Amino acid sequence: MALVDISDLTIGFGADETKPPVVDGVDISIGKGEIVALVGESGSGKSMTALSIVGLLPERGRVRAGRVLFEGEDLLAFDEAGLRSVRGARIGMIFQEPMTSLNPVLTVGEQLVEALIVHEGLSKAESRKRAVAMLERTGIDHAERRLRQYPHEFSGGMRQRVMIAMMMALKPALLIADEPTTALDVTIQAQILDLLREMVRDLDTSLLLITHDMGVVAEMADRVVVMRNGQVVEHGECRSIFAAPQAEYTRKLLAAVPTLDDPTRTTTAASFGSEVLRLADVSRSFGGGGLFSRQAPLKAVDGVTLSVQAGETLALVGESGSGKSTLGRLAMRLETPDHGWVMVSGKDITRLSGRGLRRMRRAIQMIFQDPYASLDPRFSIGRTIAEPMILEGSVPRSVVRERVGALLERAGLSAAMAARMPHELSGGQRQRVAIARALAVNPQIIVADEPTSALDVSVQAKILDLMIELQEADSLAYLFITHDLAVVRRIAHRVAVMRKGRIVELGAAADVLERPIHPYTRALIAAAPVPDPARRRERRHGMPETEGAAAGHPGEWRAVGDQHWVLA
Amino acid sequence: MLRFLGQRAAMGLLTIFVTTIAVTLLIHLVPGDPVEIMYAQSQGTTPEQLEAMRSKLGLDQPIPVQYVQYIGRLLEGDLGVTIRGQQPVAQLLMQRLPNTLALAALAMLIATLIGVPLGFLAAYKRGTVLDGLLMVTAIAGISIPHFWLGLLLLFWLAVDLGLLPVAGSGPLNIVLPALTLGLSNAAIVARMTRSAMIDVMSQDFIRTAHAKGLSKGKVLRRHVLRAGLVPVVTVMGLQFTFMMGGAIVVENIFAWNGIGRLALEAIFQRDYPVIQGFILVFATTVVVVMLALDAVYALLDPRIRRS
Amino acid sequence: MTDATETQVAADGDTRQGRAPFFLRLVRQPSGAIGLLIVAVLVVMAIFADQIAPYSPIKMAAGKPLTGPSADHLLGTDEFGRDMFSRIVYGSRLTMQIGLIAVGISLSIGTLIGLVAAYAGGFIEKLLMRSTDVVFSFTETLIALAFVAVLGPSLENAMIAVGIAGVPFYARTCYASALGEEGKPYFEASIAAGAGHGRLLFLHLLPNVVPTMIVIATLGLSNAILAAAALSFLGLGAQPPTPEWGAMLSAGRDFFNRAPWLMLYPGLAIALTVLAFNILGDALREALDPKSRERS
Amino acid sequence: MSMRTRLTSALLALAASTAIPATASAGDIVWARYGDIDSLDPHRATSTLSLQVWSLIYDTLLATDKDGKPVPNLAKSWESNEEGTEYTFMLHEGAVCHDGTPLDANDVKYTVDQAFDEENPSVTKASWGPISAVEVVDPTTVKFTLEKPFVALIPFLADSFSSIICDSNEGKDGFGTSVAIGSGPWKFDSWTKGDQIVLEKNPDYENYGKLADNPGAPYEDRLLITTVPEPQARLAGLKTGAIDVAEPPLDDVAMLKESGDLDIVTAENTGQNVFFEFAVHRPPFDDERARKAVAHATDPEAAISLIYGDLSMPEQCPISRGVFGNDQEFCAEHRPRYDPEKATELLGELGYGPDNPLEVNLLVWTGGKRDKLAEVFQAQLMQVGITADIQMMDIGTMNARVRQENENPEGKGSMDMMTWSWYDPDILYALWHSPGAYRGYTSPELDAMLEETRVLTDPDERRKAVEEVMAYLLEKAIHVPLYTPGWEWVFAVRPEVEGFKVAPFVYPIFSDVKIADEG
Repeated sequence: MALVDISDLTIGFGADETKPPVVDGVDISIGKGEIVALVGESGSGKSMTALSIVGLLPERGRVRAGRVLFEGEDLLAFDEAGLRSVRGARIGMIFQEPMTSLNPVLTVGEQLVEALIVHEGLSKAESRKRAVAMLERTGIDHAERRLRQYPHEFSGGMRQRVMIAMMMALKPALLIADEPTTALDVTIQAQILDLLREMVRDLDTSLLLITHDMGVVAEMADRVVVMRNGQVVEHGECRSIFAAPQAEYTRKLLAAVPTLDDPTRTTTAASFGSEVLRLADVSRSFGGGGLFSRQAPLKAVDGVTLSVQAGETLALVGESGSGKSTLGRLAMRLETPDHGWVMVSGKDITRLSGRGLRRMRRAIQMIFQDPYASLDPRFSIGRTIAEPMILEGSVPRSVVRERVGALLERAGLSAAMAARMPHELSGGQRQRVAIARALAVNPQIIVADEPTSALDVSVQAKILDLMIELQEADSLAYLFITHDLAVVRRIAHRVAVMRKGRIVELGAAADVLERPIHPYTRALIAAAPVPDPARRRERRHGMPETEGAAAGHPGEWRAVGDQHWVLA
Repeated sequence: MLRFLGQRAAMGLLTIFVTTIAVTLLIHLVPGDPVEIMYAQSQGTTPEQLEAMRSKLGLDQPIPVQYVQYIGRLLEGDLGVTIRGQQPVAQLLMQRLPNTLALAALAMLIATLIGVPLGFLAAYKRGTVLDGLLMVTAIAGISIPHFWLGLLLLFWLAVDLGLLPVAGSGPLNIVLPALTLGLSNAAIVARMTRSAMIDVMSQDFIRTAHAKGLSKGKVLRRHVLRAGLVPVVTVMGLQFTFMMGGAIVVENIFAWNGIGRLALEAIFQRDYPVIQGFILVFATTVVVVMLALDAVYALLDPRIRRS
Repeated sequence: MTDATETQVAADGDTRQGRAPFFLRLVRQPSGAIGLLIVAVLVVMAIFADQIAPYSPIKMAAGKPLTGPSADHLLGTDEFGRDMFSRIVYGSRLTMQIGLIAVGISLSIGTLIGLVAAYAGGFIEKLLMRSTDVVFSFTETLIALAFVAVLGPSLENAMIAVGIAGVPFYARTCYASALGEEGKPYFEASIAAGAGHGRLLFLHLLPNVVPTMIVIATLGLSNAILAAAALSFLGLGAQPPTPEWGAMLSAGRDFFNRAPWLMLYPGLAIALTVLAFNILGDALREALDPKSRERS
Repeated sequence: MSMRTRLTSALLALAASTAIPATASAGDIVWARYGDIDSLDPHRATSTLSLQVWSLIYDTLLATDKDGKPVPNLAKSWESNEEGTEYTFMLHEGAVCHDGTPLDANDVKYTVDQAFDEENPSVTKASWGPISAVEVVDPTTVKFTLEKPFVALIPFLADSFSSIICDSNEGKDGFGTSVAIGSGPWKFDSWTKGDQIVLEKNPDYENYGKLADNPGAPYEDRLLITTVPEPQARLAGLKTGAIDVAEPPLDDVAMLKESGDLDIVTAENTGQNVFFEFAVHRPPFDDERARKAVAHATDPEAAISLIYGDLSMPEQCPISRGVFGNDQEFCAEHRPRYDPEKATELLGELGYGPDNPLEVNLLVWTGGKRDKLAEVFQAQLMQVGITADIQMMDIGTMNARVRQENENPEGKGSMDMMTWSWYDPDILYALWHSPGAYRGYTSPELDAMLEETRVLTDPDERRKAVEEVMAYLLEKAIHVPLYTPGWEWVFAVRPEVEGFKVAPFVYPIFSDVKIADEG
């Protein structure tokens, strides 16, 4: 008999029954020791479903109908006390945000032992022992000392380990993990996923994994439940769903997911036009100085040299803190390099300022990650797109209007949208507007900083298609900054892998992705979840120790193939 | 943490430094000649005497020189003498500072004892009728001018009912002013506490705590309260400055013999040495107290303590 | 409300719901409606004081001295037989002036400092914000007192004093929210588009800090009115026979035994006005940023 | 004396202030006043509040009888030469200072020398007159030598302005603040500024001539003089018994009189004079007609009865009742009396009218309901088209301000409701003899007349001279008398307090006070 058996679960906001529910007659069952992935895009109601199991729905969330059988008992019928005895003890939960999921003013130890004391009435000493054991089990060394530390002294990955330790300490029957790795870098994600898998296996705990990432699903799940607009559109064996998705939506979803086997955009450097952007040995440091700050300045970008040619996409890949965004801003001259040069179509703009800089900048535009913040909330869409043209002054005001309409249509929107305000648009639409704005001054290159990572996969795909289409239309160049190798494969001609402010590997997308040389590149690729259960493979833990080479002395460039270099 | 406190201390010193400059300039912005005012009541003073006093106060010197002299005297604890009666200013201020501090402190205690629990309760019961009621009361409380409240209390409790002494410096006399000040600030504290607590309650780690199966009470005590304390302390800091400001008014209603009353008399009497001294002492006090609160703050928040 | 997906060519997944027009959102909240109502009444009183008030506020012996509320003297008369109702009505005019002028000063100077500091950055930023911090730690009351001490007691000086005293707070708030906006991509986008200082400051930054500043200013009004009243109460503000509420209140206390209304009504008037601006401010904040409901 | 305070002493003060303050107990008289003294040093202040306290701690060579005439006190007798340039005083033997040292001629000399101290002269230096030397003939005989005659010296020595300071104060750190050795009926114990002054009875006190029935030490042990600014608070204190004597809220006096649960004592012969004066060196008040217009436009009778009821009375003369030379009928003939039409007409001549109102500042000293009175005058002036902008200020500031206004050749017209209290017509000399206390109106003929009033030793001649001066001042509307008394003249006393009385020039006497224990 299933451990959890959810049937006809219906959840809505507020008492008003007439409002459409956010979860609508969902049935899910989870077997003992089974890993079930609950997949869906934002707003699909997957998280609400999960939260309702342990009765932790937000403020106004109400269960309108259904049963949640757990070990044969209907949790929905439980009172607060009853639920409390289940929470933590029988059902654990892990949340998306490791940075905020732990109480900043309590030591990790205090937070670890709480549950033990409450549920098992262990003594302080005993519970501490258990806590230490759990920490070590989750791969945190010096556990004893670590207990006395505060969350802010842990990295994101570490905190997620602590969460796991905390929740697994009581050997629950079910662990609910809500997007447990979404906020983490791929390499860390890989480690956490491995850890999760191991733990549930060893402790024979069932895992309900809520995620939007098909890659993660493929990596982890035994069975998959696909949700959309509060309803289950499909569920079944992981392999079979990936192999032969039944539901229309599932198919679209899978189609949209870029995989690491798609062909890369192979084109040789020769086929590109003139050089539009050149960064020569640019460096930029932050912090340091200041009356009381003693710590050394952080080298965000450290002597990077690269160039982008008309019509090509150079993908800048790296994990958070690798300095890739700073590099993008340097190219835009939103930051000024400490040393090195920035050349846009052959002109040095490093030392330009004021009017001169403004004129040059038009050749290089930018698209940002957060679609909600990238448009001035007080500007109508039309005004936003018109701004660059008006500033450029080349376009007579009379025709600006038509141009805006045209641009909107090029970006896949209707000219009518010019009248709209940003808050009336969806994320994807905003990103399209951002693109339209970037195109307004027909730049030669666009710096795109994680333009799709805030979007759902289906939307992501559309935006990428649009960008490619635009590029091919009038040999536009992209400096495409991302952490997602799958996206890279989809759009990049060449790839530069960045780590700790340096480029560690640079070459044609095919070369770098298929024949990675640098250990870090290897690790990245190895870590990237492959949206194909068939090719699930055990991975080695942790990061290869390339520290010596990467961190210490610069190291040398070595050509390892045609247009393919690594730092060694 | 030391670094954090170091920065705050530096800020404080800067503030005091600026104050001393402002204070020296103050007397020059005054319409009319302070020395004239000084001798206004004395008949038949000769210009020579005025000159003598001028050079005695160093007013005949260029301003930078005056400033240096002022600092010099300051370091000796000399804030000059009052124009009326030529009493030593430093002594007057020091006599009364404790009274003002006592008033502010007691008022703050009252405000805290009333405001924090109510604010916490409102946050906990947020969205309920009780919450609404509390918050309406709070906003009304903020809107009542404290000098009015003070008078009402004075006339009602002291004059009509004769429950409390009406004026003087007996131990009972602090009750009314402290009550006035405390009550009108309790409302602010309650509001600030509420929003601080609500911030905390909406944090992920509270959800985590619930997910662990902790009881509501335990979550509130161990997690919400501990984490909420940090912002509340910051609120307290602001409160204290309000209190010091309010004290100036309230002292004058209840004839509480603090620096506020001294200052007001001085302003009416155009007794500039007193005004100067007052501003300096007041600013310094605020700086010191804020510094102390920063220390508490740092201790409460590991993110600062451990840096 | 517009659901973008309907009219939309490329329906890109989730669509944020459009929001009701601002004014609706404001008056939908009871507090907003009430606050707005009271403020409206006050404004009318202030503007049409001449028509509303049955007597001149400074006409002595308009009635028998110290008579209680009655038909021809709604709020009674003071020790000179001046009509309290008329004085209160004219007082509202003063109070409005005081509030607006004081806040005007704080707001304009504060916003300017905040904006420039946030935008310019570097040394200017440090200089401006450090100095505001310094001034801030003087506390408003002290600054106000110091000003009056130098300029001498008068209503005008009280207004200026309160206004100046408020500057640091406005500057800080504006600075904070301006920094927030500056960090957002749209700002850098228009830098990339080649926008100049003026445009960035006044077309992008300013409009986006305005909502915050409006809220602050509304709440600030109540603050300023209280502060100015306190100064007048202490005799450092309005001078006789000005029908300023704080001054009236303080004059009324001598008659607490025989004519309590002299102390009561001015106090009530102040409290009510301040209350109105307070709740209106809260409502505004909520209407502008629904997330803040919790934080009220 | 040193004006310095080392931080240490400040800290000491801090420690002191945190100690529990003296609270009233049996045998204590509690006297509450709206304000505090400025200094314990009689050479450092002029406020009535200060003088009243000095009169309790210090003694004077002479004293005043109930009509304000000088009588022997510490000095059992005195004589002067014909020219009136030498005065010799014979002192009682056996008078002692609070520190036990005998009070003799040296203390008198010390006091006068302090008044004329080069570096730091008394703020009342001028009132001591042209004293050129003080000489100790023998311990009980002291001789004053004057450059020229000065008849006002005798009444001056009867006033507490001339309090005799024991020379044992010499060099004492904190004299005037924490030290005050006198020989009066009460010993100084402590002073917390802004809060209270504690006096203990002086057991060795002998009353030689002060206006009190009690020949020796006060009956009660201590006198606590506390500061309670809020009138209603004082009243409450009186009602609850926390306060024995205090100035009640003037508005409640009538009520109190009826209810009778408190005795009301009003001072007589206060010598206080409240009057209008003007900035006469610039328009409009450089013109006699403008000043007269103001005098005609204002109606003191009405105003005073509205504000003070029967507590105060209109005063026709520049020197008030109880002062030598005061004569209501005489003054009434010369003072411009209430007559709005006349005022309007005069203003018309000057080109002011409804369309062109005369705008002036009216400076007023805070307290004593003078602000309210000023509002009435303001309203009356409004009737004839004078808009007066009332400016309240402390008396010290006002003195300075009035002087500035007089020295300032242009600017808005300025008038002020000035207040002076003196025991002798010589005040007119101080006020109006060039250069004039406030650099106000002066003229050679007025100077001449005033000098006369100083030197004429024969009372009747002097009276004539004084009347001349008054007539001159009134007719030119230089000094427009309004009313007397003007401040701190009403006392409410708890029934069980017996024997409280007020000497001329508002000096309360506590030597006779006995507090009957209730029940």
